Amino acid sequence: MSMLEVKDIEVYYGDFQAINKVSINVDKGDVVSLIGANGAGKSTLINAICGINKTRAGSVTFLGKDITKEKTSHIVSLGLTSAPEGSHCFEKMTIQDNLLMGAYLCKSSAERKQRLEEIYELFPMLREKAKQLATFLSGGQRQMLSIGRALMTQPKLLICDEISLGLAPVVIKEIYSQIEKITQKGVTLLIIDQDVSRSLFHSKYAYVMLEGKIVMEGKSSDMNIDEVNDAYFGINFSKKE
Amino acid sequence: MLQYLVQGILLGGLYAIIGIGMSLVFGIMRLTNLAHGDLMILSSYTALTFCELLGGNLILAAILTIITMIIVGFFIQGFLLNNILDKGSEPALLVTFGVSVFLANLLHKIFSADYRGLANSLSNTKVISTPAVSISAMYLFSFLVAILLITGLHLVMQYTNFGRSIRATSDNAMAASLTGVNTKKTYIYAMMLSMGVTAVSGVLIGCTYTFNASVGSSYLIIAFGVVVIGGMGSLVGTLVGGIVLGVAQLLGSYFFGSGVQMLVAYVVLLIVLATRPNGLFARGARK
Amino acid sequence: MKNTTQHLSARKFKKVGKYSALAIILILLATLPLLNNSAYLVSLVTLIMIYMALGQMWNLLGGYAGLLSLGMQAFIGIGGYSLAVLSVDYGMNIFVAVLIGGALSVLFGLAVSPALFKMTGVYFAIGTWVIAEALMIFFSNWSVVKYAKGIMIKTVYHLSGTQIYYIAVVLGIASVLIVFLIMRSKTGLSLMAMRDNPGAAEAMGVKIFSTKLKCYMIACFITGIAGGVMYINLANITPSASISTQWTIAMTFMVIIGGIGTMEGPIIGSVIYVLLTQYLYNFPGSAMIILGAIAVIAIMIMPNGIMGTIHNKTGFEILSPRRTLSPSIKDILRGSASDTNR
Amino acid sequence: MNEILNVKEIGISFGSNEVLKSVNFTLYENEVLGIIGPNGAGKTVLLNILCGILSPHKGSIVFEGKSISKQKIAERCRMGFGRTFQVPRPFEKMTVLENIMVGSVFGGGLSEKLAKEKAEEIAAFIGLEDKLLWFAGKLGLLERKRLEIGRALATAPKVLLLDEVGGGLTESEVGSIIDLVKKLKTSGLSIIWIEHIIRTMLEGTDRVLLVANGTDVICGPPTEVMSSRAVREVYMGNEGA
Repeated sequence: MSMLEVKDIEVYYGDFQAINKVSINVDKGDVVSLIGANGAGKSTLINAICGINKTRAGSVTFLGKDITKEKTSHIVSLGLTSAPEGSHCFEKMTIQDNLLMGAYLCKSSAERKQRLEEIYELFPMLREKAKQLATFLSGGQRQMLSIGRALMTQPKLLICDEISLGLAPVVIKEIYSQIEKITQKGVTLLIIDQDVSRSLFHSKYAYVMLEGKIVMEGKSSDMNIDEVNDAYFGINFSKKE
Repeated sequence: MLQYLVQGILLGGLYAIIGIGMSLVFGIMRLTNLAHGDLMILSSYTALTFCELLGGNLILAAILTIITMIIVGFFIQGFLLNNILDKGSEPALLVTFGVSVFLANLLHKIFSADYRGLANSLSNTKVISTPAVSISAMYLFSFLVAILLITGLHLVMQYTNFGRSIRATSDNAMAASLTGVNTKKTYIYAMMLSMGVTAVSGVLIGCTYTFNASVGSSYLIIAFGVVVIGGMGSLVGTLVGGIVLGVAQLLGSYFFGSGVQMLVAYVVLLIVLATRPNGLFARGARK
Repeated sequence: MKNTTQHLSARKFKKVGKYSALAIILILLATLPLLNNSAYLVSLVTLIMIYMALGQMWNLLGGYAGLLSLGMQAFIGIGGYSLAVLSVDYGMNIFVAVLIGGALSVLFGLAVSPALFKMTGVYFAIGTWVIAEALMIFFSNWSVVKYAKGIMIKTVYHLSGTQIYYIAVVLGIASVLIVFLIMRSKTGLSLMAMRDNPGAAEAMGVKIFSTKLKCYMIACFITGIAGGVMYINLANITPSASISTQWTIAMTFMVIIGGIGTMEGPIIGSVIYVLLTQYLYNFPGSAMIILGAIAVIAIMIMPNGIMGTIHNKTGFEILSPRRTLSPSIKDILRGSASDTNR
Repeated sequence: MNEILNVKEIGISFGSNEVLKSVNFTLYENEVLGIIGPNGAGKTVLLNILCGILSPHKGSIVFEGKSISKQKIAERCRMGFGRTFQVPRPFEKMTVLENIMVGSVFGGGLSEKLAKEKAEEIAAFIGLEDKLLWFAGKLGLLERKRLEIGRALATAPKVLLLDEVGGGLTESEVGSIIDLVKKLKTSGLSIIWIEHIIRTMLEGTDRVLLVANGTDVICGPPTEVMSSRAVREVYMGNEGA
């Protein structure tokens, strides 16, 4: 069953077209990855889906509802959110407050506490630093906090933006191992990563973006890494070698 | 000397309340509300009007004033500022300047230039009356209200869902919206909160001093001074800022005469502005 | 080829039209008191000219240099009091007194600039304002300026309305000319660049700080002189009226309505402001209320002001700071245009 | 070849986030040095350090044998650093001619008259001569990128810093940017070029430097670097290598 359906959307910054007729589809329970180089338009696409960037054409449907023109806060309440890259933590708030913000829409304080416990179990490091300000976290810890905060909204579909951005390989491995646990809880995932082979390995379906367009898509297991490389960089450079 | 010092500290409490409203708005939307002083005087006049209508029931009048100002805050943010904040900080700043001119002159037209005051029993009562120190109950009351307000707001900001959403929005509006916060609405709530506090400061000022339509701008400078000295957006800092200004003003009055007391306060403010533009207590500001 | 020449001749025609329009305006201004013996009109244009000078200076700071000042009234006070004290108490010639007022304004500006230029944005705005308020309190307690009760400037009583008119016209035109010349100079190039993108300007070698300071000094000087001329016209000065936020309100209003960051903005703004306040004079007490409301509405619907909006839509400018192409490249372009047409 | 710029052990952190740990490289006269690295590796930060917008917390920058660590932005520009911005920042309400003149007057130190002639020359060089009197705000993206290069050239740089001048352009437009950079090289400039479009790096540079995890990983001829194990590891993840 299709959970998120993006159809032919176009996004402009002024006169500059950042996203050109992009369509993607995410099925319930899947892990889908979106691959592309810096500047390919991945984050712009995510922000358009979440209602942060305005779309000029096309439609976004989530769980059968048209959310193209909806406010971000409403989209989150429907069960779709994104974990932005780690630099978007609430710097001047404690880790615990950052996480509790994720449960903003939850009115019961008992349930907020329960959700908090779940996140702490997933990322024990966050419990250790619960009373520290987010500004003192390292890059990998920020990434975990961002994902944890997004999970606090209890999303049906979670988008993880730039999940390995600037992180050391060990940390990336740790984050991906948590990602698996998250999917086991029944959360559908759309993962953005520059790390091609890793995202292919962890996902069921993949899209490759280049210069605002989807240039390649398919089942991750069927994808040939060299072909992805070519699509990723927009050249035939594997053949050149 | 001791008299001036104590009175300065207590006056600082009153100044802190004036500053809180401005600090809230600045903290969350990085906007300096140039109409802040006039909005405060608007609440003084509102309280005066309610008081006259209710036959002198100041407490009820104060409550009605707070409600009125909260509604005013809703309109100012919802209909004016929310529509202009996207266009950059300068247009929004100038809108508040326009509102300031509009309000000051509207009040002048309605209430004339005569100085008015809110009659109350506290301002004539002395809590301490010794040869060295004599303290008016009104000053002490204002100071206690300031402490109560600051503590209350601090608790709300730190420990409630609502307070967290305000802090989160001021920290990173985009990330806040991704947790389900409607940022435009949060701005409205913040302005309503700010106006509620401003109403309190307006009533207290009306009880402590006489006022007319043109004094709003000097209270704006005080509010700004309090916020700058205490550090923009910091609640506890506001109290310190208020006390620094209050003491500077009254010691100025002690040493140089009451005519130049504000001059001393302004000079202190200028020194802080030039040397520690992020406030005395700003932890190494980012960026 | 045809298109290009037509385009060029249309341009030339426009240019001639523009210059003749400017010449007509200047002649009209010079002969107005002779043509028309209505003292009212003369006094109206006098006010417009003084306000124009104030608006130009505020715009130079707020519109180009990125220095939003709410405290230029300090210099109006310094200018006005220089005239009053020097001419009344020391018997100085009023014109010399006004010029000294300008010089004192620069000195005061220099004295506060080390502190002021540590502040940015809204801090700068409020900092200038606090300085002005502090100066006002100081003047109210200073014997040399007769405390708060002010000074009757008897030395200007003998001047006729026409004489004051010419003084004001010289001031108004000079202020426009000065801004125009600045804009056509190297400094103007850096100012426009700073207005559009300070970061990029700095990366291209523009010295932001010294350019700002230069502008501030110029604005102090002219505002001080305009203050002197204002009080030649008003003839009675007090601290609270001369160092008053009313002036800042006027300057801000003119520039916002006319178009911030354009040379024509303050000119149009000053005409609108003076006419509007004169008209609203009939509704005592309501003038500033309406002015405030107009300002708020104008910013909401037209943040670039009248000239800014027109310019964004059409590229139209009366006083153009634009650089023209050098003849050699014009020839080359014309050559290549005709090549392609053939 | 003579050294023109030597960067040693440059490091910078934002809060606790150590973006650059220790970066070392040398730029030779009349050389095009490409810098690649994953998103967030700190390439633009490095450029901002070189032109004085950010000051590094450690390390030294030696330009023509002299340390320039203390010089401010405008001073460095006058010494011979020209740069472009990733997102073009034209002076929108000024004409193309005036935009370039700002560079030649203040960065190049020319009189207005000479500056104008130089600006016209540069406009012809970057192919904007027929739009000299256009307001820069009316230009399209490619033209803005060209103007960005033109303005940097007008400051008479010895070292030109290009920040993703090819980003967001179409295939053929990228080709024309590569040609432009080649033309610049023949005029004797030394160029540092950040780009994520690998094709530009292969075709347009003499050497390529890979920056990842806050350090310089590998530096050498473009084809050698591109086919190196290090690049595959950084971009494709460990599994891909």
